[in-house]
Amino acid sequence: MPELSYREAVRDALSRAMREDDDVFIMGEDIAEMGGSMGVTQGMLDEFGPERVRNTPISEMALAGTAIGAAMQGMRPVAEIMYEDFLTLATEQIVNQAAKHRYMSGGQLSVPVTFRTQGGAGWSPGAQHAQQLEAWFVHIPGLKVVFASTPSDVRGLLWSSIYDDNPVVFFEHRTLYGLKEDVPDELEPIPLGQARVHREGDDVTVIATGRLVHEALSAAQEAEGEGISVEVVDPRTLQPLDEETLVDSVKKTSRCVVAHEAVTRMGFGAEVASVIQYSAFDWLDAPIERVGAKFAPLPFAPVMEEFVVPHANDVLAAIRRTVGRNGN
Amino acid sequence: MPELSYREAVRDALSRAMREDDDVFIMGEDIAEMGGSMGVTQGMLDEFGPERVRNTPISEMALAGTAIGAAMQGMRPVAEIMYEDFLTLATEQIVNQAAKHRYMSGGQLSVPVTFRTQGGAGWSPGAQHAQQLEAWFVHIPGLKVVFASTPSDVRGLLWSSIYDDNPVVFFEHRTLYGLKEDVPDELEPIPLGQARVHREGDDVTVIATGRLVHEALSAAQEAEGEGISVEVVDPRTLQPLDEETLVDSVKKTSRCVVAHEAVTRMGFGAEVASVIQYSAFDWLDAPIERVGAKFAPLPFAPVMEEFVVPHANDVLAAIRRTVGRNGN
Amino acid sequence: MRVAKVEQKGTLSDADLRDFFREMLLIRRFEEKVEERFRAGELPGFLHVAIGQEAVAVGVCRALEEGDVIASTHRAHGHTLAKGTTPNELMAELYGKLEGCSHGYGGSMHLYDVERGNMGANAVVGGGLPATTGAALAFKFRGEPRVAVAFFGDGATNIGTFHESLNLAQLWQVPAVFVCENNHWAESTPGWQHMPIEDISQRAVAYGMKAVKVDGQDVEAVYKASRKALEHARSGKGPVFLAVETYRLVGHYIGDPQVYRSKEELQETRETQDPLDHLRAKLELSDDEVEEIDREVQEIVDASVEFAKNGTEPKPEDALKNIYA
Amino acid sequence: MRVAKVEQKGTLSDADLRDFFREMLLIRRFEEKVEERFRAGELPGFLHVAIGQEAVAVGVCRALEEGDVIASTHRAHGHTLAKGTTPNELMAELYGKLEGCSHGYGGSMHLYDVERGNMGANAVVGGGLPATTGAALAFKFRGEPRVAVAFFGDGATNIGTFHESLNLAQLWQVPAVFVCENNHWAESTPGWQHMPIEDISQRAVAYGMKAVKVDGQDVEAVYKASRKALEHARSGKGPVFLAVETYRLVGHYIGDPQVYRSKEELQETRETQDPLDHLRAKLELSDDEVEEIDREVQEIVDASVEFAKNGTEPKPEDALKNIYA
Ligand SMILES: Cc1ncc(C[n+]2csc(CCOP(=O)(O)OP(=O)(O)O)c2C)c(N)n1
Ligand SMILES: Cc1ncc(C[n+]2csc(CCOP(=O)(O)OP(=O)(O)O)c2C)c(N)n1
Ligand SMILES: [Mg+2]
Ligand SMILES: [Mg+2]
Repeated sequence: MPELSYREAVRDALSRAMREDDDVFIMGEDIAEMGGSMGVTQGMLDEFGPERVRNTPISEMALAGTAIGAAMQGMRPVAEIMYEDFLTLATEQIVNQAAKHRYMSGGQLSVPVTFRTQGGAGWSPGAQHAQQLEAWFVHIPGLKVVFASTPSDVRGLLWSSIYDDNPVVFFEHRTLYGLKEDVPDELEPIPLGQARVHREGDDVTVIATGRLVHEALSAAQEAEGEGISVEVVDPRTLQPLDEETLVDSVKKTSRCVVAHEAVTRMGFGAEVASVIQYSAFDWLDAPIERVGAKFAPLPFAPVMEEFVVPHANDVLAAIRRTVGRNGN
Repeated sequence: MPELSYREAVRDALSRAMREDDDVFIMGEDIAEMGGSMGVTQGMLDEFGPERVRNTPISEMALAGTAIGAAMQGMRPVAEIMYEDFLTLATEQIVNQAAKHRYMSGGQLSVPVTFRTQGGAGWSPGAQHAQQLEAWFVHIPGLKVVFASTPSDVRGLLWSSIYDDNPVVFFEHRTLYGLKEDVPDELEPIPLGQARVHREGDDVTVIATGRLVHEALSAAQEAEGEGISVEVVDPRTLQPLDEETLVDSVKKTSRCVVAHEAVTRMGFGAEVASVIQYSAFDWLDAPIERVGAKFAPLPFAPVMEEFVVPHANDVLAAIRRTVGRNGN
Repeated sequence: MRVAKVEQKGTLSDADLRDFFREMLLIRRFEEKVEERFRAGELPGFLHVAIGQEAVAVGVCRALEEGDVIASTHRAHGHTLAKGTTPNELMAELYGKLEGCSHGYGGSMHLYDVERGNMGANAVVGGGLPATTGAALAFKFRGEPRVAVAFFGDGATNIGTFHESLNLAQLWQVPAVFVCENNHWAESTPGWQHMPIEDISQRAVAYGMKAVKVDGQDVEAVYKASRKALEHARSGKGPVFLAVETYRLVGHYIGDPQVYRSKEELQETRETQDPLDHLRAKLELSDDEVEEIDREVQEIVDASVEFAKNGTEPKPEDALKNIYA
Repeated sequence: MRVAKVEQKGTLSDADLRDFFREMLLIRRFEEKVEERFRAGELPGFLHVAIGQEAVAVGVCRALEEGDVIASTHRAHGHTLAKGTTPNELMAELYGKLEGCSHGYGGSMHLYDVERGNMGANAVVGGGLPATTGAALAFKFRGEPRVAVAFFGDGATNIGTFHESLNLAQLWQVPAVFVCENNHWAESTPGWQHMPIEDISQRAVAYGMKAVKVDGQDVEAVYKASRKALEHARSGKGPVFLAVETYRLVGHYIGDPQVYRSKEELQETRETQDPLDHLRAKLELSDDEVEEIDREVQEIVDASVEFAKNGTEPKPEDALKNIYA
């Protein structure tokens, strides 16, 4: 069982796929010599050469769209968009092209492309380098959306994304790259659309994604000390969404907190809350709590940045609020 | 009280603002001689000339961004993005630039730009010409988002958007352009952030936007025949959201349906449902029903297109479902 | 249904040119029929015909080899027919039938025929250009002697997607040909109002890309220029920008009152710039000959309407198919 | 704090050039200090210094008139200082203090000073270009004799935003100057790997835009070329593309190990391409003279760190201000 960081786990999935399959290649800005702005693809140029580890110009539309075109010819490109914020430059290609070619052609085409990207607060990069935009893509039929929170998850999910015949937007969180975990020698693909129960509990379900999975886990530990038993579930795939696992958990606990780093308003938690209130209405003993970034762009100064995005204590406060409510 | 169509009402707001204020101008693709792809700006070239009614090349990024730059210098540009689907080309400018300049500058700048756009199913334009993407922009702090459903609303809200010192993304619905209404001679500005109660009722609140406001009103009429009293509320401004009016209505009726044409998943209704379940939890007698497009791109063939997007009968079915539930 | 492929690629006999004429006329009659049926209220959607631009579609597509692929635009009927989709399948698509080339999911602005190398028309201006670079990259990766060809208009050269796609294609030396159909209008906007240069081939200078100019109303010239461009791309020498001068002899969309251009100007252009007239004169076709060909293609077109009307309406629930692979 | 503006615009005396030298040295020392403080763990965020490119910032900004505005990039310290923001306000921003030029909301990649005509640095490559065209459009609308200037790098010429913005600026003949600082690298990617042309001024051909090439390590040349470009734009003759050859003598970001270029190459460039060395030689400044200036600017820089450290930390809740007007 080697220990891999989240960063190494991403690299491992990419490298294995490229070793086994000539159709897989990676492209992105500064992914070659430099190994990407987060060092994820370091060393891959040496192993696979510049044709399959392609540095691109600063051209997010063409970067995304070229990958789409190659995918339409049966290749399995993995295109890296350096920061999530720059997805905004590629949305036309991802949303109007990749997501819709299969449908508009009446099923003639498939577009097996993966768009990897990363973001996240915590390093004071400011308002244009830290947004969390996964919610946008959940709104688009034809796309799959993944957001992995641990090394083993990121490895298994990335593999499955590469081999999925649909376009996948694959989110990584910047502050998780250093996170380490023992993983099996063999890469175990994780099917898209399966949530993961990180921790079982009876009193409240916390549904969290990305960095907030870890914040939720520490909040859960803290809560345990207060006699509150918390179940923590990570959907991992936001589209298709494993509604069953989420709903079943809430039916068991009767209380629910949804947590992510993205802005709360119109964030992914809104969708989860809507699904839960609908499917577990008669089980809910308290309103569903949403934890997310406050309604502001990411400010630069660290004290302000920290204030805007949620942390374990915000999750804990939400847990306490929901448990504090009398049931019906 | 002249009768104005929704199309004429938009034109009236633009023309009045341009008559009174040299800082207001409009720009967009084919808005001059042709009067825009929907005929909204017809005749304006003659009145205001090509400098203030500016045809642009097909350059959505520069079209949006140039308007932003002019707004930063104190002008009040109204930029037309011909179809909502092409907002995907301008998201970088709208989301990273317009929405954030004020914040990133610590309050030094304001960006009084309005982005008008339109979309909507019903004419079989296919998957790339009919999306409803308003939810995306509600997720972005720094933007205001408006979606008007009647001639008087669209006129009063557009005026307020032009004179708002913040960037506003202003959605119009294609199938509403022909809708007529008597409006006062004087243009009455409608403050952003105020919902409109279209119809009072006791048994269920339908919160609807755009075309679905009208579908909701016919569903309400139908329901009345079945003895169900329906309140219909249009938020009109999606950001800032008039939560109070929406929540108060549901506290009164205890049941809620949210309806829009956009895809249900991660649509604006998810945010509304989340707000309502949170703030009116103890009042709700049934799960909040969401009505929206089925999870598919817009297909071409009319029978399929009609199947995908919601109509009055879908709203009615949701009303019946929620009323059919036993209260708590 | 379609005339045979030109036998000896690169040289054109009179018989070849007659075939071209026939195909151009087929496209013309097909589009006239589309206009007619649209005005009769039978066709849903937004429709753009390319009347006046037939020589570009035929000249370019006849120059292609088996395995080459194209990407098209909102003005796609001609390209689609020239790339081998049958009039029946195309017409059925416009009627929204399952037998259509996109099985009723696409419509006029989203015509696909993947088996025949048509990777899709695109309703987003410039939207298909990056995928063309990407398809060409795939061919290069696999060492396949195939070329990816994108059609687009003068208006499309203003969009960032164009810039990024051509830049990348040249940088990576992929086998792509970018066919710019300069019909001097983008909807209602004349070239001088949307483009600050007169010679559109100058766009290619920014990428150091080989540019070739050609008269788009002369199908033989288009064919020959395309052959050269395709050979250049196929042989690994890099992509080519093919700047084609052409004319849109009708409105931007069916029903366009064309308030933005004078009737006289349009009339004159129609009289002097019809590629069918040019080819007919060159081939010295007699009225009888033309009439015979015309009857033949008219029959095909009429039959396509019959076929389409008798086609299968999708079921509403079919809308939930084909979203994911 | 800043040296006086060059008196007689267009001609440069030795005294003017000494002022330039002083300002360039101030920028150099300021950025070195930023590097030092970052490595000491005092500065949050992503930091990019422009060591080697000081002559561009100073040469361009000194050529501006009152009322002209600039837009900058992720590599913004030099432009910001040259446009008149005080070292104190800039350093305070990097420390995230309320006294900073963006009041702690922006950071190194988002430096604004609207009163002094700095419309903002942009962390999105190409992100500020359309707004430059837009600002120039506003000036034209109002008949104000002002020019909008955008700084951007060679890498930025690959992005669609660049294409659309320059195209539109030329089409509408707005008073804008586009200053391309070609330092031959985009992060780790060398020019030949991201751009298919050697002469970057060829980009302007696609728009028929006037292009001017200049040696960016020679501040006098930059100043003079900028004056001409600004005059051209200001007089209504249309925008100008100013292609400036320059060098980044350090890593892309502070902490960059620069695995992508050889130490020797870098060393040689540093020895031959330092704009301060060039200007010093030209002015025949003695060691004593340089030392004196250096002491002076070092003091200013040190004082700015003091100022910044003593600045006011924002309150956490301040994060909820300035979102809407
Ligand atoms: C990105 C985008 N913007 C706007 C439109 C609306 N539109 C459709 S066709 C067209 C004009 C295209 O002009 P050109 O590229 O010259 O092609 P032509 O119509 O002349 O064949 C426009 C503006 C669009 N489809 N996509
Ligand atoms: C749209 C976008 N893509 C990628 C990046 C990441 N990035 C920051 S700087 C940079 C290189 C910029 O190169 P250039 O324009 O030459 O400016 P230089 O850094 O050389 O000053 C890149 C790729 C970005 N900030 N924005
Ligand atoms: Mg055209
Ligand atoms: Mg550079």
